[in-house]
Amino acid sequence: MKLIIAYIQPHKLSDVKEELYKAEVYKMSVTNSMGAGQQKGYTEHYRGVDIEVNLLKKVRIEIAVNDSFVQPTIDAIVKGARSGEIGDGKIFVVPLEETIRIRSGETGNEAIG
Amino acid sequence: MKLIIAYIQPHKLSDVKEELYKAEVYKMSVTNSMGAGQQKGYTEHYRGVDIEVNLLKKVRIEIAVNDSFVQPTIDAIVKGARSGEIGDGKIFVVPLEETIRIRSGETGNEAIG
Amino acid sequence: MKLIIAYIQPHKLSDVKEELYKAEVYKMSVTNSMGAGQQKGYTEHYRGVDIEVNLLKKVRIEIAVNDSFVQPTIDAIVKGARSGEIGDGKIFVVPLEETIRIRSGETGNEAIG
Amino acid sequence: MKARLFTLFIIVGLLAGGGTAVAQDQSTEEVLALYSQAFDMIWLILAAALVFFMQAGFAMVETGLTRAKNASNIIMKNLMDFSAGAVAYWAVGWALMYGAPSLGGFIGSNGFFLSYTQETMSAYGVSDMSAIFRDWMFQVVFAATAATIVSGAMAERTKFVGYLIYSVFISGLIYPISGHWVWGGGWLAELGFHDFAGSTVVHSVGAWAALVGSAVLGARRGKYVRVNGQVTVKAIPGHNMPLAALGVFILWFGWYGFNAGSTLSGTDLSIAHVATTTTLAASTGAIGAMITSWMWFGKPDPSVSLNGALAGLVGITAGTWVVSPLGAVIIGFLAGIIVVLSVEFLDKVLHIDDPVGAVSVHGTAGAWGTIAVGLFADGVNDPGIVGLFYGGGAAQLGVQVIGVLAVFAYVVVAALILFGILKALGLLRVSEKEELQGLDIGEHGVESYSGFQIFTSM
Amino acid sequence: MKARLFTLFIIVGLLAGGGTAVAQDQSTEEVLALYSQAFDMIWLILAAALVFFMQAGFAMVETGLTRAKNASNIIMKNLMDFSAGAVAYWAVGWALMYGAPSLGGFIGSNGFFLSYTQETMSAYGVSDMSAIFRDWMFQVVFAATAATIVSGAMAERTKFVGYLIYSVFISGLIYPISGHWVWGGGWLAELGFHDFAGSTVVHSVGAWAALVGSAVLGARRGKYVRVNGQVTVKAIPGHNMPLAALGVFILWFGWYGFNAGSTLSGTDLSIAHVATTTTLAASTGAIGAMITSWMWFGKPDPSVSLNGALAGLVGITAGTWVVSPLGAVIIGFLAGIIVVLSVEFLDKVLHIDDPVGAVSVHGTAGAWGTIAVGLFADGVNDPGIVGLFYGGGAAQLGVQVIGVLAVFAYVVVAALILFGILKALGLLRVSEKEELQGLDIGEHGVESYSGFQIFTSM
Amino acid sequence: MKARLFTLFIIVGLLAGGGTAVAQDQSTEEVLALYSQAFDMIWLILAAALVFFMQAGFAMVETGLTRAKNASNIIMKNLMDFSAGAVAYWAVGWALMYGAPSLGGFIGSNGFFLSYTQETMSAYGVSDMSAIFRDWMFQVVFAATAATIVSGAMAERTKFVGYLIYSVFISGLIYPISGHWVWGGGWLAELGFHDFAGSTVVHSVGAWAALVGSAVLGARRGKYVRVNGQVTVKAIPGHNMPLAALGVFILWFGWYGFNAGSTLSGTDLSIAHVATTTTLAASTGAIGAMITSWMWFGKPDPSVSLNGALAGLVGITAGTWVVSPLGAVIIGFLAGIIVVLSVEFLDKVLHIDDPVGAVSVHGTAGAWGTIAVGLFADGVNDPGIVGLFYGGGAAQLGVQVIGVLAVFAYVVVAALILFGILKALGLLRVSEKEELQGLDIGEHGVESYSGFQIFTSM
Ligand SMILES: Nc1ncnc2c1ncn2[C@@H]1O[C@H](COP(=O)(O)OP(=O)(O)O)[C@@H](O)[C@H]1O
Ligand SMILES: Nc1ncnc2c1ncn2[C@@H]1O[C@H](COP(=O)(O)OP(=O)(O)O)[C@@H](O)[C@H]1O
Ligand SMILES: Nc1ncnc2c1ncn2[C@@H]1O[C@H](COP(=O)(O)OP(=O)(O)O)[C@@H](O)[C@H]1O
Repeated sequence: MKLIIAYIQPHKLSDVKEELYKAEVYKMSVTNSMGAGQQKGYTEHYRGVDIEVNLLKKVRIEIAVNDSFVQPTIDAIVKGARSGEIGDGKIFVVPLEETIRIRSGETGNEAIG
Repeated sequence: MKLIIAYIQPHKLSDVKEELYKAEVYKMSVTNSMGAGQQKGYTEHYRGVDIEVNLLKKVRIEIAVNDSFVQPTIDAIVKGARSGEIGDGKIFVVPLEETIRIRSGETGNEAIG
Repeated sequence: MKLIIAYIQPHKLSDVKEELYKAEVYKMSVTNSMGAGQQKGYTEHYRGVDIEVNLLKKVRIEIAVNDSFVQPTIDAIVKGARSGEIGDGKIFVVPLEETIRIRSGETGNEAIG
Repeated sequence: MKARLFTLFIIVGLLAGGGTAVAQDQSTEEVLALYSQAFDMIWLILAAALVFFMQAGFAMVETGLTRAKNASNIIMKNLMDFSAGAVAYWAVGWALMYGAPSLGGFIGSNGFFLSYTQETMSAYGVSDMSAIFRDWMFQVVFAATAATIVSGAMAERTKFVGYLIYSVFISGLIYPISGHWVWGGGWLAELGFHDFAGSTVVHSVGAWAALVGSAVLGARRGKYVRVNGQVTVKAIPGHNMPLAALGVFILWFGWYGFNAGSTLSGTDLSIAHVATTTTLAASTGAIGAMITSWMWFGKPDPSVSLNGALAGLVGITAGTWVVSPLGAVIIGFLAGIIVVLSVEFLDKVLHIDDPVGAVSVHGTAGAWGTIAVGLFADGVNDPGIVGLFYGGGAAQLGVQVIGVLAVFAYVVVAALILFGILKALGLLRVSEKEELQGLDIGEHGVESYSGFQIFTSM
Repeated sequence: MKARLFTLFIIVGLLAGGGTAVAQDQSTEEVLALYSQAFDMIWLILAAALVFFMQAGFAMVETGLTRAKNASNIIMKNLMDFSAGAVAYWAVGWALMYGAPSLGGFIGSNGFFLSYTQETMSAYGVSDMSAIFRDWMFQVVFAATAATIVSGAMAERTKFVGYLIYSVFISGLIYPISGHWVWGGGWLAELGFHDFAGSTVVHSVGAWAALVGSAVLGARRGKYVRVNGQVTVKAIPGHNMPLAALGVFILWFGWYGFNAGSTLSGTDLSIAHVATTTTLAASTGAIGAMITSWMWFGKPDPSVSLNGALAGLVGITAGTWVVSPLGAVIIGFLAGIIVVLSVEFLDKVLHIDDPVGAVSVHGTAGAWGTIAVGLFADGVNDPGIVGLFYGGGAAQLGVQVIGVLAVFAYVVVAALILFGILKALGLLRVSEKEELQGLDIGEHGVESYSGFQIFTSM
Repeated sequence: MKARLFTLFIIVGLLAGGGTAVAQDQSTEEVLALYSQAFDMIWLILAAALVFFMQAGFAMVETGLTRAKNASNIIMKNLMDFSAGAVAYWAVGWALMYGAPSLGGFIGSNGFFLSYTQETMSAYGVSDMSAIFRDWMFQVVFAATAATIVSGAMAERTKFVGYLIYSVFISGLIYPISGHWVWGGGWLAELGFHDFAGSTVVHSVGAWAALVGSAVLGARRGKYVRVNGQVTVKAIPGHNMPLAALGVFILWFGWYGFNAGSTLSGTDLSIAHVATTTTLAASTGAIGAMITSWMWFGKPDPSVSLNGALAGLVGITAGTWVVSPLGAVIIGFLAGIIVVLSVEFLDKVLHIDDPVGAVSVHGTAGAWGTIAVGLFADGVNDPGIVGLFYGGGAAQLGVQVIGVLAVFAYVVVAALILFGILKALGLLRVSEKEELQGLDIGEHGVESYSGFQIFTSM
């Protein structure tokens, strides 16, 4: 089992969700986040004083999947999130040792879905 | 050491915290999140247009624990969060290689508590 | 590759970012979070009723780095976040198996930076 | 167009012929009579507009002191209790309150749908519809004030449809009847009961209905947690203090129309007296509540201090015309203290869940203010009304107490029937699931702050 | 200082010598003439202040019903359309609307920069500047009302600079011309067209400009998604319902100045009639829209119900002085239903993106209200204006329809030219990137809710 | 009840007997005298209510332009400076400002706690308490305006208790004394200093106190970061632009009471002139500031443009009655430019931390406006006041400058003493930890936006 963490552009969320559904990945958790990367920020002004904004709005998606689902999930995210421009984001894959479904107490692979 | 990640229903947070205290787990980090799972969403309307809401409000809890604490922590979360209804949530266990207490620089097991 | 997760005091964020830049770590993701730890909370009152606040505002930083960068990154965070007082926070290091840059599809070490 | 140039002609006429344009068709007496009516017209309509604006104040206070997930619902209730209430007051309420002749001093009988004949008009005491419209306009906003008080106390758990039904009945039936007793020339008026602008007639009526309503309804989920028999009181913080404060400023502003407008005459020079006592009582009310919360809770509590200003305003409403500035200072200050005690008593002892403190502000402070007339009336503006502390003896005080009790008893019974039926019909309270999710989504299918990350563990 | 003691002297004089202070230098007729002007002065200036306050209402409604990332931009537009518009109306607009003599009933010709001579003053029908300033003050806030309507319909995608240019032209040129036709004694006035306070003259003018503007501008990114030829309509929820509701209450409050003030005379006793019909129509408008949304969408929709109250107000604005309370109840209720139909029609059929419903509230309901005069006018306040349902035949109705169509045609053409040029110059719409990021950052470089976590997937 | 039917009788009387009801007991002169007072009464009380409402405007502006973690604190300060200030002004302030006889033109001496005798009343120039209450009511809201200006400049770091003490002193002592010099018939009045509605008397007094206060207090943590001797200026963005904008609209609305009400007479036909110049100056003020920020910062800045509208209003307040519309347009526009320069100068050069720009808006623009009287006064409404540009020579200009400097010097000294003592007593500034956590939690133990996720890295 793996835990897939992806940072994407907020306005790509619906596309990514769509692609994930197509790949039969229905479960996920989403958090709003801010990111600094290659994408350069912009400058705000407040009452004549500049504010360098380099933490940009991003959306963080966390998906726990069985090994067989890792590649399809990654492909789906890339498909939905890619615009080819800097700022598209990253996907991180972390090993997942155990999963428990709180409702039923099921564990492991059957708990994931 | 493990990093335990749990998604629970927001209104179960206080119960979960209570159970964790009983299990002598006092340290945790909490983030608000949104989740899609088996639990079906609901429909909002705005000026006559429907909005399918399938990302539901959840609370994400992150707890770093020593191996001996993994099971008690999981049990406590389950005890506090379970209602038996779809949407109760999930617990994920990820390997944790190192922990550093910023204040003291301590590392490993003694840094966790 | 490792995924470094750090919880720091919100007002230390800019110092931490500065130290990270010095350590040539330019990419990171930041989320606002709430934490319970040794640091004791405070009491709020609302219309004569007390509210025990033990989940305190924290900032969660997530940084994916190549192994060679792990120590420098940790040192930078500690340098920027340490005040010596309870509540300074923690750093957690989790194994990172894969990284994908959505824009280019690059993977592994070159995707991280 | 006609309207547009109308005045110009008059003026020209007046200037050209040094007023002869007037003189031609009107005697000086007639012009003076017209002007007297014009004063009252301008004064009462502007005052009515100010009182209407208090609806915005109530909406903001109630929204600010409740949770974000119920904001749209509370706002819909505030919009609709006025809208439905105004129609009900036009159709029925006004007639029951002011429709002469009075049936035994208990209820009015005339002017349904504002339909009048020359006889019924003169029975009411005026000679044309303009005066009827003027008085209706000033009265309908008072009825709406009584009605809207309830939404706050019953917030975050009351079904929308049930609330709509309630609003129609309070504006159309409950409020007008007791209103008739005092302002419609009814039996309490005959007794000499004095409530200048409605501490009891308006505010207490709404508050006692709110008291019964929130009791019948029960507390919000999670407000009073029963752990092995022991009840612990939890706080459920409001989500927007700036809006709550804005609401209080709006209410205070509108209160100048509410109290000063209640002179009912634009040529009544005691208008300034009323405005002065109103200002001072509101100020000392805020101070009183702030000090009380400071001493009691350790810190000056914002939402309680806001309640204090309102308590001062409610407290002075009955006596604003008959007490001195010093009297107002004392009445307001005590109202500010009383409101805190009352809030705590309801919450910690009775465990009646009033999220915004409406019962304490409008009920407890309203009763205090009404009784205070019997203590502080100085007989200056009305030699017939002198309180205990000014050598008037206990007579007025007794009458005031009778009035307070009578209205309390009447409203409690009426509200029990109304809310009892609604409860029996299952129209009163939303499901636990809906309460948890929030009434905005449950009742209206919307979010009030779309996009904002709101952490709701309650 | 002089000013400060001025009145005191008069009063003393009056009291001391029983008015001889007056008598000395002024005959009773002169005093009566002065008082007549004083009534109009107080009434119109206070009414103007109320109408000005409606600007705050528009700002809050438009902000609340759009997204957080565009809040500062919409607010700047509301602040600036008044500021730029007021200067334009002072320099040019007023002269084109009320500057006698009228050039063929189509346009005024006098009083640019409020400069007058005795002749031009008496041509306008007054004898000193105080009356000019009074009328200008009351009219400028109406011009600003027409102007500000557009910002809502074109919200979240219009360039700030383009909007500034637009505001100058509508307040300085477009609005005054059609305004002249009706209120300036122009050809529609001659025809007997009746629009008491501006359902058509003010609200429709703004709304038709808004209609053209949002059509020329195109919809917000993501509002109408075209998937293989098929257009699906998406919802883009507003971010702050409490502010939107506050805005509606403020507008309703200001409307008492808007409608009742339009008697233009403080001694006109029909003021109360106007206030009464205004109150009832607003109430039934909210009820009508609530019921419609409830039956249609399954739940009572807050933002639509708020639109309903405004539709009721806009709907009664033309006939407020000539219809009975019952007429007002019907007109308002139907306005509430119509506004929902109109909102849905624009959104689902025409796919014209009006984020706040401005076109439907001010245009559709405005047209309805203007025509309704031809149906419900009862001839009581003005025997010359009687509607179809009151035995007046179709004459008035015909004239009302002509007026509605004439203004519609004129404004559509004028707006097409104006917005067409702005579009051609690339001054109309922001870039897609900027729209995505939000106009607050793009146009002003600021965030409206600094620190708040706002989840923007749109 | 008596009150309730009071007017009806009069009216009936008037109509029935064609005014004989009046005639019987009152001569026409007496009725005219009564009406004259009634005009002033209605006008001043309604104006006072409008000015009171400005408190809401200040509260919203100050809340919107500061951080969320201090919102409840700023609101409590705004509520309490009025409440405490009103009591202080009733007890002492009024007497020091208007209590005849004046002690050498420097301070009043009479009317403490509004207690009067026939002699002291006629010394003040009236014959009954109604006039006293009327004038007090109109004056107390001006005192509160001066007081509340300071809270914004000292926001986000001032101890609540220290602020309370300050409010009592400014409303009870500091403001009344300089007020007496100008409006109480004091020495500046004798000199012919003209400040119609208080650019200097009210706004500058508050602003200079704010200047001293924020200087003595020091900047907010993180505002001016000293890195090796070099000071870099940081921005600390306000958290709620829509509330700030609402506040400005409310202030503008209230300003019609503030300026037009300052005619002090409801029969003064120059009311419209005042309203017109006020409207135009506010508009050009917003335009001036917008253009300046656009040219200087690259984008039109919302909060600065809002400041501009206020600067235009403050700027015209002194001369509103004596300058022409064109003069108002110029004064306002320059005020809009000046306020931006002043904001930048304080921030970037003096490093005095004024989060909301109160010093620049009320002080700098106030001084400009007061001096502008000596330049733009056209002698139309008051032939005695003619400015340099209208051939009046430099005399008036000189007097205006003297007034500005005198008040500046006086207030600076008084404020230095007051804030110096508070600082010495440790009552002025909160601890760094508390400032970091926010004054809402530190001073009041509450959160202003419970549940909202607010990212605070400052
Ligand atoms: N090494 C990293 N650790 C954590 N988050 C990262 C890292 N690299 C990128 N991110 C996240 O991905 C987002 C996009 O990265 P960026 O470099 O701007 O675009 P791209 O990956 O297309 O070059 C960043 O804003 C950040 O949130
Ligand atoms: N595979 C997953 N990856 C990430 N988050 C998940 C996953 N499965 C469940 N979750 C989280 O747990 C929440 C509850 O899951 P859900 O399936 O609705 O209930 P249950 O687990 O009781 O069937 C989801 O809303 C989501 O936040
Ligand atoms: N075991 C843990 N699991 C998850 N988060 C933790 C853990 N320990 C600490 N934290 C996070 O670090 C923050 C600071 O920890 P705390 O114990 O208060 O200070 P310190 O580490 O200096 O003793 C906490 O508020 C919490 O967010």
